[in-house]
Amino acid sequence: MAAITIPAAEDIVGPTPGQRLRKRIIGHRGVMIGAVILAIIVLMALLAPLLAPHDPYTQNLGNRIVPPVWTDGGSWVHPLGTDGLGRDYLSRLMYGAQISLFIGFATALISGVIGTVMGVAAGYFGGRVDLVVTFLITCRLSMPVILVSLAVVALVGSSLTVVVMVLGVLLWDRYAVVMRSATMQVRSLDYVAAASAAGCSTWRILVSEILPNVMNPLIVVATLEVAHAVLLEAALSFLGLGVQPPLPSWGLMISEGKDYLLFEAWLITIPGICLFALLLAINLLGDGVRDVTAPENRS
Amino acid sequence: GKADDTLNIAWDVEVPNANMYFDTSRNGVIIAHHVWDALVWRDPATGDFKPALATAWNVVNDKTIELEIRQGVKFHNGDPMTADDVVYTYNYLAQPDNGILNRNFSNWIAKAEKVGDNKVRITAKDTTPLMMLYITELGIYPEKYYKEVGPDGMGLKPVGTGPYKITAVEPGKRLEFEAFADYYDSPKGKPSIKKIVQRTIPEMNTQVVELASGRLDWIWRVPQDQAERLEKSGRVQIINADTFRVGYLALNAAGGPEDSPLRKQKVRQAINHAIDVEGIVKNLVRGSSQVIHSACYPEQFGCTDDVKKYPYDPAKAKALLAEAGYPNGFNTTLYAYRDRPQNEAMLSNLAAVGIKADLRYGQYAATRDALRKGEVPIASLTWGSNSVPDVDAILPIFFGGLPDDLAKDTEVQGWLKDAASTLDQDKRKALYKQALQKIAEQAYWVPTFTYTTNYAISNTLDFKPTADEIPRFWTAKWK
Amino acid sequence: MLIYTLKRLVVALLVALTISLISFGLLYLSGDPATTIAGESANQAAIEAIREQYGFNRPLYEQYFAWVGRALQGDFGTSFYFKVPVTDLIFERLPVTLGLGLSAIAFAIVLSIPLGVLAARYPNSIVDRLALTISVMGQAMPSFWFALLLIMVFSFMYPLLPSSGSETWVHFIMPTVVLGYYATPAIMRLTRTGMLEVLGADYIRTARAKGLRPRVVLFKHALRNAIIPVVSLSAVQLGFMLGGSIVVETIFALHGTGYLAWESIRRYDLPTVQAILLVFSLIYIVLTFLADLLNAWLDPRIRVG
Amino acid sequence: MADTTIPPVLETRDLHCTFQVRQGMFKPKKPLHAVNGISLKVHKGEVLGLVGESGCGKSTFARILLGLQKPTQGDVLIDGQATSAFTRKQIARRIQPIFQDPYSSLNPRKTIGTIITLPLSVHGVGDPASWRGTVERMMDLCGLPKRVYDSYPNQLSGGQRQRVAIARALVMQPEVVICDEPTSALDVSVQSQILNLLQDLRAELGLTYVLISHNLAVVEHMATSVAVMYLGRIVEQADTDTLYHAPKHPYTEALLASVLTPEPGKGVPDAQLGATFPNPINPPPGCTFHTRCPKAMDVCRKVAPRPLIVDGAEVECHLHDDSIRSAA
Amino acid sequence: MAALLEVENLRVDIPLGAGDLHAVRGISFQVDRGETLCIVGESGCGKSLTSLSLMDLLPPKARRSADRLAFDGIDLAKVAPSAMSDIRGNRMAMIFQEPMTSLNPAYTIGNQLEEALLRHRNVSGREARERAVHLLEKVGITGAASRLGQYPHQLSGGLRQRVMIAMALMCGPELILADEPTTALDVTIQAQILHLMIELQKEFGMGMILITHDLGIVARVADKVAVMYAGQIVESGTVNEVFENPMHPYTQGLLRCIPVPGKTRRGEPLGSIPGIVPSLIGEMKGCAFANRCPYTFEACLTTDVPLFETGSNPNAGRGYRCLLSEQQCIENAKEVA
Ligand SMILES: Nc1ncnc2c1ncn2[C@@H]1O[C@H](COP(=O)(O)OP(=O)(O)OP(=O)(O)O)[C@@H](O)[C@H]1O
Ligand SMILES: Nc1ncnc2c1ncn2[C@@H]1O[C@H](COP(=O)(O)OP(=O)(O)OP(=O)(O)O)[C@@H](O)[C@H]1O
Ligand SMILES: [Mg+2]
Ligand SMILES: [Mg+2]
Repeated sequence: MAAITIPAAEDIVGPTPGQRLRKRIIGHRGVMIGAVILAIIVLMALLAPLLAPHDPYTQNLGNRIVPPVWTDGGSWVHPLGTDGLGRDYLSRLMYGAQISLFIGFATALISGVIGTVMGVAAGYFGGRVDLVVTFLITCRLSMPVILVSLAVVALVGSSLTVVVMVLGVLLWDRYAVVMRSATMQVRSLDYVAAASAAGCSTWRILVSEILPNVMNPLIVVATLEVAHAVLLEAALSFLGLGVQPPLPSWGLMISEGKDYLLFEAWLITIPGICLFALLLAINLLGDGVRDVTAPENRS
Repeated sequence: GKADDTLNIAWDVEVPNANMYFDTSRNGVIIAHHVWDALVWRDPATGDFKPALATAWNVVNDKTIELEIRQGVKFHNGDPMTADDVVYTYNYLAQPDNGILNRNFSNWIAKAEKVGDNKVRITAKDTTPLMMLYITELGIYPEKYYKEVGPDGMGLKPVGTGPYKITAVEPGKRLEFEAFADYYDSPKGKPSIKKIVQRTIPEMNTQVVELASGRLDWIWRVPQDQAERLEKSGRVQIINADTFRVGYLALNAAGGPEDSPLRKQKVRQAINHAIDVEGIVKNLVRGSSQVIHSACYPEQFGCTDDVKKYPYDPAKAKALLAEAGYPNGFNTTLYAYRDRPQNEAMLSNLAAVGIKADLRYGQYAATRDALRKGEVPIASLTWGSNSVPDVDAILPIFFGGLPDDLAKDTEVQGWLKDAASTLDQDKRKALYKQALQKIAEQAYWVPTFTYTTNYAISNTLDFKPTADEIPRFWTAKWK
Repeated sequence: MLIYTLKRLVVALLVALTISLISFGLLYLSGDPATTIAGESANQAAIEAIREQYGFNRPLYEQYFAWVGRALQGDFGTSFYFKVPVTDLIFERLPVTLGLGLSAIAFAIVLSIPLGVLAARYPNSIVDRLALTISVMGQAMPSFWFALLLIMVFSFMYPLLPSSGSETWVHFIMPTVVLGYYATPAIMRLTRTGMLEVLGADYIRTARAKGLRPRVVLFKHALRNAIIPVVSLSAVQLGFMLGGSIVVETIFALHGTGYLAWESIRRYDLPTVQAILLVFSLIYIVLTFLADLLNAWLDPRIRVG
Repeated sequence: MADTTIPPVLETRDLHCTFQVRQGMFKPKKPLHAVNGISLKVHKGEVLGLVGESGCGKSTFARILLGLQKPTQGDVLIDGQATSAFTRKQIARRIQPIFQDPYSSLNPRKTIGTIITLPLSVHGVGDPASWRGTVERMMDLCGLPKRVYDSYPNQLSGGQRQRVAIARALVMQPEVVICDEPTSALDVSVQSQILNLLQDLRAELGLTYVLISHNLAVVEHMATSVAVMYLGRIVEQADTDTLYHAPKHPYTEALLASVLTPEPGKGVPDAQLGATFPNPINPPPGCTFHTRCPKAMDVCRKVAPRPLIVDGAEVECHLHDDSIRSAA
Repeated sequence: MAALLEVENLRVDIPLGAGDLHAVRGISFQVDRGETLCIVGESGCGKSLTSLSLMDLLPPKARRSADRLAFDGIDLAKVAPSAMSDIRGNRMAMIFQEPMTSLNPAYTIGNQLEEALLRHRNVSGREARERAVHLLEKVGITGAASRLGQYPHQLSGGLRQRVMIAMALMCGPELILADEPTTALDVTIQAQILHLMIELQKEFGMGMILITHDLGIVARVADKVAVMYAGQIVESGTVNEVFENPMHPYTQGLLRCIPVPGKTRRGEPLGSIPGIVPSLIGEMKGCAFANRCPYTFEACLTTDVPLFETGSNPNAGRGYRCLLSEQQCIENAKEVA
């Protein structure tokens, strides 16, 4: 009974975590839909200078409020018509994508850094650090973001930078909350104890043991916060305190289209739908990533 | 609606209270005109002064006027209106520490005294050319009641002698007016509509929807595009009416950094040439808005169009800029607080001649603060002259050396001062003309256009607006 | 329990203090409010007088401590704009906002909990898809846009509902839907995941092993446990609605605190803005406290130590 | 026992560790004495088995030995030197852990190679180029194929993961290895592999083990001496034969009686300990075991027993305290 | 007379993305009243799914099939779900592994105990309460009446498991399924609980299926044993036969792995089974144990091995699933000892 080949038991090596994740992402409908929409929007934003049929800032007061091509009076010169100052709506939408995406990502980056540092510190060190961070979170949560950002923007004066900074400084709460609990969970795991017992410095433990393992929730929160920031900027713009014209953010376009709601509804519906699609895509993506990385989905 | 003889109107701003001397807003002025009568009434159509609570008057000298007070007029609470009430009101207004906000019409008063049973003498601090005009704006308060309830009480339960009395005040939310049954035989005429209910609705779309669905009868300040389309829908009537408000770009000609391009006359003139006011008015503002060339509302006393004009001419603008040493233009900032589309249009006009301006869009107060600190290169502003039909309500404020004076032109300041201290109307006119010509020549401003207001009213309502932006509901009727 | 309440009180006080400091610094550092109060046509003298009258020319910290001192006695000062005590102003308008918030959260709960439960009970079914769609849409729809669309459809094209005012409950339908829809996704999701988790729990298997009817298992054993985090979330969402009410109240012309806050910001009515920020944060803290109590009551592990 | 002139590799002196725990949201915090005065000596080459019920403080004790938890009182000495004078890094060179759960003790984001290399890179041993060789030798020693060097933990079976954990613990060649229930998460067939490996490595590398386990059969098989823990204290300690053949403490007796060996027909013994496990926050007065002790006397309810040496075993029980018995 | 529970060729399949997971692959056994069957095997071999499939409590996506699945003559494979739920908890009861999580934290144990009786019997609340107190006393809980108002989190693990036992007994079931009832407990408590279960089973004359991975427990508790490996029963028989004459290489291997105080020599290497359990996903050919078996020969890799019946008493169900001859097996076993 010697010369037979038995597959070595140890040979059963499954896919790496990365491979499995990729496979699950590909298999997840929400993620794919979200990713495709988002990719289209991002492409639109990046390629705006090449694709846009007109300059988004060139006005033509004699050619105001041209309806989109599919309605009476529309033409292919301005496929989505023109706005109240005769600017090409499609071109503005494309450049608007740049602004809205920039706001979303820049804000998420700023607040992400603040929130993650706070959350990880609280979760890892516990004790007084945790008390302070929890207190700050409570303070932050008890102030309505929109109210505070309105106040600040109204007082400081609104501009792209101000909006991004203000939202960035305000939207860290969810990061902090999620990172705190994720860190607490990871921190109690044995591999952290093992690293500690191996003599790793606190810094090294935080960076190489904790951070990589709280990445999943971090990504989920980050995507959702991008959506949150875009939405808030739209609300600020709606109330007249978002980015400054002639920069075309989608929120601002909705706000400008507001005056035409009842009679030229497309002026508000088109950017509204774009914004909706963007938020939908980001949310689908975020939810999907949450699903895909959720522990109950491991099998 | 017509059915319940109630006129439902909406404003977009909250009315803090109904005490006319403690509210400087447009709405306060409107309320004041309905609830309080002044001694004299100025006919908005002709500009003539007519007897109201005073039956006759006599200008004694430069600073003094005597008035005969009408008999048998009742306040809304039933008390009779007497000369004592008049004296009390004027003296109250003359007190520096009374806390009232609306001082423009009252800070000329030195004192008032009773000089006969029904005769009152009012003395001014200085020569006051517009004294009569101011008197028409000062409603008479009931002495007894006001002493009793104070300013706050007055704000919540106002009492006057006007054609409408206020029956309910919910600060910021709604006001209810009722036609005053005992209204005297005033030149204003008796009110026709029984009740007026005012509500605050901040969102214009909501206002329009409420109007279209019959829950409102009267709204105003409807954007031009929306107004045109509403009119076309036939659901409501639209009236486009003039106002005293004019728009302008204030150029910081004297302040700012030493090398500020705006200190150069040529640059300012270039800006004047660069802006296509005509195009903006024709395509964007529309209605009956007119292009203006001087720093005042054309119908105001003292206003003249006989000044240097700057037709739209980008090429010339560029040439002027080049002459001034800015062949490639320059970067600057444009402050603005309303009418975003118009400002964006001007921004693009400026950009076309090489002036790249950032738009700093903010609150009025913030803009004005910055302006007074000299931080603002160009501000896009408007001025409504408090509905006063005289350039005295505009020129001294912006060119008379007050904080809003960016030109700081001592010559102009001198002329304006002279004009303010004489009662000789021709002389005033000449002085104002001189000032306006210099202002235009120096291009301290870019005067743009007059503002108009769109009133949207229900088809059953008969309403005539006036240029001073004071709707007079006592003249409104159901059709 | 007493100690716990006291601790929460101290935290609440500290939060209030921090927030008052933030709001104070924020608002006062940003410029001179006197110009605003004076209004468009005021002259320099009037502005000076106001500056003097309100004490804007005193050092900031002095103003702050004076303010805190008065606030501790329940006096938040007088509204620059309305010239009435801010406290009166806020309490007059709070009922509208709270009413709106409560009806909105009720709407959200009524919509999302049954859907969440069904979605968890029948994962990947049509109900689940529907619930998912509703929640994803809710997350992606800017509330002002939604509000305007509702007005366009239900007040303008088909005039069924009033678009402004707060006289009757009919006036609250659209605002409630808009505001409530905003909170729906979060609550529905939490219900769904909570239910999914609970349905997979060992004690549910135990209940089924006892032969209990599916209905009893679902509602008595599962929902009771899944609902606990939902309670907290609902309270938090109600707190968030205070912020959301700004937009909704503005559009539907509801004269609540949210709209007051926004208008006060525009009018530089600093005492009002400060007081509202403070009141909002206190409401939030009270809400979370109540949620904790309710949780404790629902969860014997907390109630019975 | 061992040569007294050489200090034990590991010694604890009156070690205490108290946590402040909250029982309910509305309750104030109360002290929980997880480790309540443990004095132990472990000599070089020994295997000390530590047994006791769940929650009696075994893991806490292990964490203190590893320097992961600060004791509230008392000292840990390595080779006679107090560890309070050491940095964590210095402790790490001498004492290494093996944890119970091979699933949570490996960072899922790192490859096996990185995980085992970690101690080397932390301590900067040798030049980085040599690390891979060292690690592969260690892997080989622990029965891991070289192929898994670049694999991730989730690609390995439980037994293999535990081997990785062992390799990581041993790559720095520590003196003492603390094994906290190293096999209780594993199936029997794998458990025996790991136990054999631990035995082999001990012989090869001259290691000293502290082996924590609730499986008395495993402890008997592995340990040279055994300590029995109850509610934060060592109630009996002796070398393995003595303890298993002549248990002194009633708790040790009960534990031994409860061991179910695969011998059919013997039935299940009734250890006659009550059903209630005392709450560690409110430990019973006197001897903490008296509530469950079938041989409890009056004195046990009031007076805590003192440590005694009886027939080569250290035991804390009034039954063996002559002075008390004669008084009774 | 037929046995209380008869299972023939029970299969449980779970469809997964990568293919079907054949968790239980055709197992057969019988349990009679008053008899204890122990199912033993390593983690993941399908023990829990077997017991859950008997109770019809499988996870929604799992599929069950069997040639025969009869409880007291009732064909469980055919009864309606509602009829099944009438049997469940009533005539068949189950005790789970995790006492910490198997009780609903939101309700008092009294409530949870009474609920079972109120569901199946037409009794008043008071009667249910009395029965609950009676059973709590029976399982050795002191102060039973006062315990009814307590919540699960107020009880220790051992007590909770006693409550679980009492709950299973509420309706006086004829068959008890216990899935690793003591794995989460300390050794001393484990002994107590097992002791208790045996006593109660004797007293009530119930049939019992006890699932465990601990051979020690099997040896002490079982009447009959079924050793499972990779979803199949690889060896079965009475407890004495299996422990004294293990036939299957797997059983032999398992027994060699365990240190036994006094028998195994301290410090000597233990026996071990190399390798790991094969994946149960997809079709499997040959003997599932082939890749770990020291006696594997070519046929093992290709032939599906049936369960060979053996032994003197056919009712004892002695059988083993190995291609080696009986003689060979016995010799191998001797080597072990
Ligand atoms: N960080 C901590 N904070 C509060 N209490 C703790 C902490 N760590 C442990 N405890 C408590 O200390 C006691 C001892 O815990 P420990 O983990 O040392 O027990 P153990 O003997 O290892 O138990 P097991 O056999 O279950 O692993 C327990 O009651 C536990 O609840
Ligand atoms: N819901 C499920 N979905 C997918 N696979 C499952 C599910 N439940 C069990 N399995 C798989 O079925 C096989 C048998 O599981 P089962 O729970 O019966 O094992 P077990 O013998 O009870 O193991 P343990 O000793 O760990 O409890 C395992 O491979 C397991 O992974
Ligand atoms: Mg432990
Ligand atoms: Mg199992």
